Amino acid sequence: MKEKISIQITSDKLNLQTCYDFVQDDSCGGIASFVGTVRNTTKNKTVNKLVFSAYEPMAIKEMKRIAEKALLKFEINKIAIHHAVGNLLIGDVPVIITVSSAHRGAAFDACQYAIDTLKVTVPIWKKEHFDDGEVWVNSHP
Amino acid sequence: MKEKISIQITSDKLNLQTCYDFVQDDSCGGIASFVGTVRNTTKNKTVNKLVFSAYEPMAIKEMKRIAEKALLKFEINKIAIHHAVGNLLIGDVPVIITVSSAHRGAAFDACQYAIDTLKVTVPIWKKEHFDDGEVWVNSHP
Amino acid sequence: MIIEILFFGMARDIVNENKINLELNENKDVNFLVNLLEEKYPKFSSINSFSVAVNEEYVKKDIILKNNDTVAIIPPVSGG
Amino acid sequence: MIIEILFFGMARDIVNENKINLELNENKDVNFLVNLLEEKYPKFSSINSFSVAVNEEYVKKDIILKNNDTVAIIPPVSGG
Repeated sequence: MKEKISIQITSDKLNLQTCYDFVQDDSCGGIASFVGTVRNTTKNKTVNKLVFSAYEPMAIKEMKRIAEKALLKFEINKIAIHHAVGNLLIGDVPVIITVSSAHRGAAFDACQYAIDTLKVTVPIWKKEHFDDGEVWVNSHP
Repeated sequence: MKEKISIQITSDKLNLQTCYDFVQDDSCGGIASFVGTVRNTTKNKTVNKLVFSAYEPMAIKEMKRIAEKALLKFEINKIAIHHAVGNLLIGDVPVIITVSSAHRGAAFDACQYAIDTLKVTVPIWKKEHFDDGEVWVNSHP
Repeated sequence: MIIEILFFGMARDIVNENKINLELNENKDVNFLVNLLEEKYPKFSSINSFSVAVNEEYVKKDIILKNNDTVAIIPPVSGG
Repeated sequence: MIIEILFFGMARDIVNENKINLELNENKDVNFLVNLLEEKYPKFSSINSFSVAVNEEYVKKDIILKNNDTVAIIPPVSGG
């Protein structure tokens, strides 16, 4: 089911339209999407930037696994999961997920499943940079 | 809360990036969206086009009401609800909803609430055109 | 009193008009108007199940109409 | 046997290396390797709670390592 799945990890800017165009086709009635964006604060501290790093070959495998499971679990047509690495500033986009389906409920469910699972299983890490230092997010398990 | 809400009914093409840009701001961590698209079939019949018509002033009021309720019910930052009227072909976009929030759960919930409610309360109608005739969708209550 | 009546969707197709004006006696409710329309347009058998808006707000059908009200006949919506 | 060990996220900061190679006797499991790393890097007290991948797949820590395996130390992930 390769042509139903688009997976990408890139240091380029992610593009919502690219992800939308990949999943859109004539048999779909709706496209649900999630775009993660870098917030300007964490726990009331001002964030300057986030730096994302990945164990790239394994992250790609895990993202594919999420997409394949989503196609099995939900009645969806196609799914794209793109993730950025490197330096991201406030408002920049670390992740985009788009899902198309004939009926919208499945697209919403699959999109939420994909982002929820990505945050648990995909080996990608972010470090928050503040004026007075930097910290790995989720560094205290 | 007017500046948190973008409502539009238009015979122009809807634009996902416009809706994204409206809701994006530095305090949001995620943007959930739903894009409705015209499918090529209904109940296994080939669709040629859909024609959307609206009771426009009332539809605008009802869409605003949905947006205001979403801002009260869910912890979201901003919401855009844009709807197209006129002739739409396969793949064209009748509706776009984008929602931004600090945390993604609220954005997903509000986006689903908005499209679910729109389909029940907003006075917009679509007629499906087939090779052998045309039919009002939902015309048998 | 004068009431403006707007037709949308399949209601417009049945009535073959966008809108009409009707003269009614005072103190008539929406039900009265709907029954009148059903008589006037015999093909319009489904009108009783449709929603009605007065001045761009959904209303219950026992609401009393006022002069210059705009009544919209709202078949089941299908936006999105 | 030779095992390649990859460090990511906070593990990389603690160890101050992207990767190292270690020579182990045969028939050692992941737990054995993790304990060895904890001794080698005393600052690395949290390593026991981290996940481990062998050849790009998450594994349980009682899995036996083979020559040329690539072991990745995976601190809590924070993508998205």
